[in-house]
Amino acid sequence: MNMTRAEVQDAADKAFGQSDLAPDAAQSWALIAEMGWLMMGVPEELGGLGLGREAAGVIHQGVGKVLVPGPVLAQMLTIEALAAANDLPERDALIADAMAGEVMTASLAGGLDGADRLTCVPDADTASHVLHVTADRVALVPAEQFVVTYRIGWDKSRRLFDVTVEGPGLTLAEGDAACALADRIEALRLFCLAGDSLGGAEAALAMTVAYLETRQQFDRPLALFQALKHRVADMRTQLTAADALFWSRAQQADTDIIALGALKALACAVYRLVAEEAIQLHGGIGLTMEHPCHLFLKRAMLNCALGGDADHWDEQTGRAALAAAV
Amino acid sequence: MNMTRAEVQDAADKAFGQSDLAPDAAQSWALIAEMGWLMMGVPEELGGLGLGREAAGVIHQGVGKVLVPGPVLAQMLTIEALAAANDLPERDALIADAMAGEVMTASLAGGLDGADRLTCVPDADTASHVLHVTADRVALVPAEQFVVTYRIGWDKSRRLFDVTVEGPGLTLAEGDAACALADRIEALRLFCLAGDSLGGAEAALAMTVAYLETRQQFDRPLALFQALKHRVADMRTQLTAADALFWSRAQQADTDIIALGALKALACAVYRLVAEEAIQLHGGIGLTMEHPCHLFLKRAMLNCALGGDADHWDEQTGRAALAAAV
Amino acid sequence: MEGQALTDALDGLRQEVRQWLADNAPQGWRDRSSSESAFLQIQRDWFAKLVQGGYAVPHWPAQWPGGGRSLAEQKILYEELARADTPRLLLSFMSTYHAACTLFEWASEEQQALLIPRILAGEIWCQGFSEPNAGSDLANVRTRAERVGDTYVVNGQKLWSTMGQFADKCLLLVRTSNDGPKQAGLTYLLLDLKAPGVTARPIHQIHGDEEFAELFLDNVEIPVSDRLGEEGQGWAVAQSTLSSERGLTLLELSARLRGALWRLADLIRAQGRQEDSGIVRDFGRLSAKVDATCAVADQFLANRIAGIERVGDASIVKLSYSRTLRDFTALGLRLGGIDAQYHSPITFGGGMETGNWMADFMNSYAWTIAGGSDEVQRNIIAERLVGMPREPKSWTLKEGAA
Amino acid sequence: MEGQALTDALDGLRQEVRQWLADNAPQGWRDRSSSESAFLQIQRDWFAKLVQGGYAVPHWPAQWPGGGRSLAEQKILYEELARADTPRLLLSFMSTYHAACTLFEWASEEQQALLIPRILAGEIWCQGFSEPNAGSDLANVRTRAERVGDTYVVNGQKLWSTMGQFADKCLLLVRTSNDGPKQAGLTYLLLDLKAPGVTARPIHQIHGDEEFAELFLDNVEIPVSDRLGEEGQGWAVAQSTLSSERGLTLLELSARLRGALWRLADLIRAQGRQEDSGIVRDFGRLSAKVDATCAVADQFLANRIAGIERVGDASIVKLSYSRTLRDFTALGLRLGGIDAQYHSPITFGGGMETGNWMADFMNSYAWTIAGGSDEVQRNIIAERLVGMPREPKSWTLKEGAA
Repeated sequence: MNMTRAEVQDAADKAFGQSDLAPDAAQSWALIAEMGWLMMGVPEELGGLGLGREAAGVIHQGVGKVLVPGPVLAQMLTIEALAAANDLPERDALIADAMAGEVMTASLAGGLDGADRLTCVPDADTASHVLHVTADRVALVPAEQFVVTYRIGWDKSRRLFDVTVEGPGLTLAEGDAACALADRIEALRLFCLAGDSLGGAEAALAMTVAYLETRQQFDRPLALFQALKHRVADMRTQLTAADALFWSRAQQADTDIIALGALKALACAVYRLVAEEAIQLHGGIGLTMEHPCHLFLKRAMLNCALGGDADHWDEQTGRAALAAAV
Repeated sequence: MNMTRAEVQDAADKAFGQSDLAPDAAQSWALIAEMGWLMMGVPEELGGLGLGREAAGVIHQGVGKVLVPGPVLAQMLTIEALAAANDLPERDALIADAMAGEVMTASLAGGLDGADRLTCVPDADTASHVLHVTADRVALVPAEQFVVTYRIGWDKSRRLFDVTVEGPGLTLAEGDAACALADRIEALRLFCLAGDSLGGAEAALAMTVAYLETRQQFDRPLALFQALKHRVADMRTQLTAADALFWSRAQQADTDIIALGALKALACAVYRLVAEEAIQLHGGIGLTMEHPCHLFLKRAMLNCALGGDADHWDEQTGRAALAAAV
Repeated sequence: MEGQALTDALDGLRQEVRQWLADNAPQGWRDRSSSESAFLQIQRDWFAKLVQGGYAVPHWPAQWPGGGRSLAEQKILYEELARADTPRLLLSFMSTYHAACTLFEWASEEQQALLIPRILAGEIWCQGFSEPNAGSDLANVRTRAERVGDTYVVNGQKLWSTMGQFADKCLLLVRTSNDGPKQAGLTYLLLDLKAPGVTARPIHQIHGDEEFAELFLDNVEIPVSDRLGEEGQGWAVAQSTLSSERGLTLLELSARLRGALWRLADLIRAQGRQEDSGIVRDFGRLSAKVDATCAVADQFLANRIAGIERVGDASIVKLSYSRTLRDFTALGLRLGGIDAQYHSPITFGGGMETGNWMADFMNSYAWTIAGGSDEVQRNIIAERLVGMPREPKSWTLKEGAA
Repeated sequence: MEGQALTDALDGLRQEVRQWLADNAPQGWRDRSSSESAFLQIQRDWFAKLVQGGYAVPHWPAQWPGGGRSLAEQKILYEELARADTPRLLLSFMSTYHAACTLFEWASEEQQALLIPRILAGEIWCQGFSEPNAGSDLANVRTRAERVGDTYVVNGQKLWSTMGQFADKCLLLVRTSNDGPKQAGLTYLLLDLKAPGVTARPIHQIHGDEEFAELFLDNVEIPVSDRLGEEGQGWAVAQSTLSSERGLTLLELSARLRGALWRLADLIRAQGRQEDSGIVRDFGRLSAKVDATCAVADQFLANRIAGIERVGDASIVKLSYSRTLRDFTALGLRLGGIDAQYHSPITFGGGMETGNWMADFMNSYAWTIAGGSDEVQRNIIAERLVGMPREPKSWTLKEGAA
């Protein structure tokens, strides 16, 4: 590994740390490509940096913190799939394009895609390719072989599309290899959604604490009211614990989908709690479009639904825990 | 109605209002009989007071408030069944004995009894009879026809027994009449358990608030700490709402078992919340046998399990609400 | 028996109202109310119809048309309105409650004779109390009124004025003095929103509605004759305004919540989750909680009628409703899954539970924040109702005190 | 590579410990531990065996037998103890941590040479800090020591002394002066519990255990030579005692919680609720929460080893564990239904999750209340870690201030 987690963290902080919330999409995308973030997960022999899950964790926490718009998560899934497509002649050229910032998107819905229909695909309208993951085949479908429908969402930081696939695209993996690759893609999606959520929760909590310290009510700062302090302490505790689990999972080499699903559900639950409390503790101002509170709430709620919701993953986790504990 | 709810309330307050918590079982039972509480639900033509569900509500809230031990709830179920047994020659004499305080007990487990086995029967060892409720027959079984096994419980205010029935006993109702009577018994059991729980919650909350006002920490009363005040306010709110639902259901003449099951689950959830918070807010002292906190906690937990637990009734309530909302 | 006669009379009223609603309640208004202008039209039409039927202002004194109804009668009316799922009277609410009740108490007969009939004719009032940084603490009002001859010249900014951008008039709380206790420097004025210098700007809410406005007042002139009470008496007049609502709103809203449980039931069925015991239990628990909220709202009104209301009782009802509404909308959001994350245009004036779950969920914060947040209600309940000690007023953070 | 060599060494230790435990860990102790005397015997035997194996006091300095292990090594040891489900060292815990660490820091070489080996031989220490009405506020200690020649004469009462009724010695915090700041009047003594005037009375806990004692001190004489630090230095010595535990307890307890998930799984199966999606989800959520608690305990220790621990970090770990333990035992209670309401005798020293659900549930309050309640932890987290302002010390309720 050429870069440590701390170095990636420094780079992420420099890129978006001082940024306003929800920065411009085009500029963010250019910056992400320029910083080499899209190369992070690509093996060195394919021109990437060969960094693992920890680096992806740093990046997605950073992206979540400032609510960066755009397809970075989807792009990383596609790159992960391309890196595995050793038999594809065009592979190296495609990876180079993807790392340079040509949009190659993928579904964030969770599980496998439909036979010819994908949902929750970010920025599909500007994408050159879309990743199509089914049980026995993972393919990269070029723009001329799919049709997109925009689905306007409450979270404006993600432009999501339904995609209908009308051609075979390029085969990246088939059979057992496709199955294993689909798992790796799902694992990465869950881990990155968890990272985005924890980053967002961290930022929303910091914003709320800062507001409580500034805002006066009955001639004293809100931060002096013990009932509010205790709620902040509970959020801080849950967030710290979820974050610790996140970095612990980041170091596990093997891909345990359900463990990552449990992590994603936990991270999203914390994000949602913090975003909801942010609104409540900001009072009226948090209910206006002028204040950024709602940006966190809407992204938190969307993250909850993407990649499989809490009901799904809690149940999977429970079944796995039942099976493990005999 | 000869007595109003307020008059019954006055009588209940006089009987146990000044009492210590968990008064002596024998004295309590004598007092209950003497006060005529066992006559409350019996029609006037059978020598009772002909009072309805409101009176039962007042009594069981009062009993719950001071953690009165003994079989009063079970006795009332038996009396309810006897009052319906118009064809039984011995009925009037039996009712008179029951009203006078001869213990005739019944199961508090919830639902129907087994063919020859009852559980959660209070004071079965001192009972002259036990009520046996099955799908097609409600019977009163004399002591010589059943065998009892004591089941020591965490809540020492209820002495519960398993009972094995070894004889037919006296038939109180059969066929459709038994079915209708079983429903009435179940409705009364749920309502009285809810009353006991709300009374207990009220007393435990009052005890906790009094403690917070007295106990000093860092040179100020705990009652000044806003985080604790807000928790008290949440308890007060949930308890007041559940209590309002209780009295609203008390006035409904028809027996909707599921509505009463929902009430019981709600009342028990509030009781449990208040009893748990009582322990937490009392700190160390609440964890010792010397302090009465644990009496409320143990009775609350037992009430949660008697008559069908929250999982059971929440599910029934949900199914009924689904069926109703079409 | 007197009690029986009363019950019969109330039952009679219920039948009468139910029949009238069957004949007159607007149908299909939810589908039509997809724009602000449609919303305004629906509101105006329905209010006019209620005025015509004699049901618009049951809480007014008997001398006014449609007035003179007892609280028990009003309760029946609101229950029936909820049952018939009519549009809630959002546009005229401030006019018939806050404005009218304040006028009844403080305005001269001439003022009443002029202003009250206009309310029945559809004149819309809003309230100008809240300000940036004043929050729940009205004594901090800073909007300044300088008396110049027979007029006040007013400068300042008001916030969270319900329907302020559609209103004709405004109940305005201003500061006329900085001497003495903060409360004693307040004065209560009736502002014509068409006066020069007034700018109303709608507040963009996060779920897409614009129920509130900011009002900017730049050298606005208000005749001294449009003052209620004396100069410096504004605090007392404002208390009349704030207490004008008689506890029926939460009764109506709770009844509407119960009436809307079918939306969740339909969603459970649509998602095929009738056999998901976790979902069914949560739905059951919510339904019991809704029943308890209805019961506590009902009990509150009964206590009010009986004259045994205590300080803090209203906070119990509000907190109970706000938490139940949050649970209700959160369950919808959970069941809705990814579909609920796609944007649907809101139904203007559609109420708190429209089935547009993400919008409903966000809108539910209006009840946990506005009109005294849940946190303020908890303070009131703990201190005023339970009687726990209040925080000393002197408790402030001084330099170095931490 | 240095890192790799370290990892290999730790892996080696893990294998060594695991093998040793396979050969030496007591079997079937839970079934045997149904009385206090059996509990004491199990504790003494297991401690003696660990001393023999060199694993009883890994945190002690290297000069003592069994000492000199790094935190990373200790962590492995505790993980393996949790994995092997050995009895937790409850009886000797205060001796090897609180007493020993305080002695290492404050006792003379002679005192150490006398007392430390006795600990390895099984001498039991308890702590005499808490008092009625002192609660979390140690500065309020009132137990009084009067110096008379070469002895202190001590009178007072101590509360919540862990295992106090079984102990030989006591770390005693007393007041020797009422002048100046409260903390400056405290002195730290080593009390022989066999001294005349000492009465230890077990505290009856609500779940049937008696882990704690009250100590009554009636003119108890303690030689001045059994003082640690100077007279008036008790507060500083007590801080050593309180900080003697190095964060391993919660690591071990969290690991044991994870290791005990099978109890819930078995119960779910026994009740036939494997297909109850509500139960399965709650179990799944709990399992994720247990994993997160293990991870945060692990991270805490890693930060401590790396020297980057912050004030308040320990509170996060404790609060995280206490809430997770509550959820764990509450789920057991829920699944247990009426069976859990029948009394079962407790397993003495059986840990926090024994499958005696009502007992476990009640025992879980020990973690939300003792050692700084959840409320105190929340204060610390908000103020010390998040940096929100502290309540002014001057904030008290004066007559008429409310």
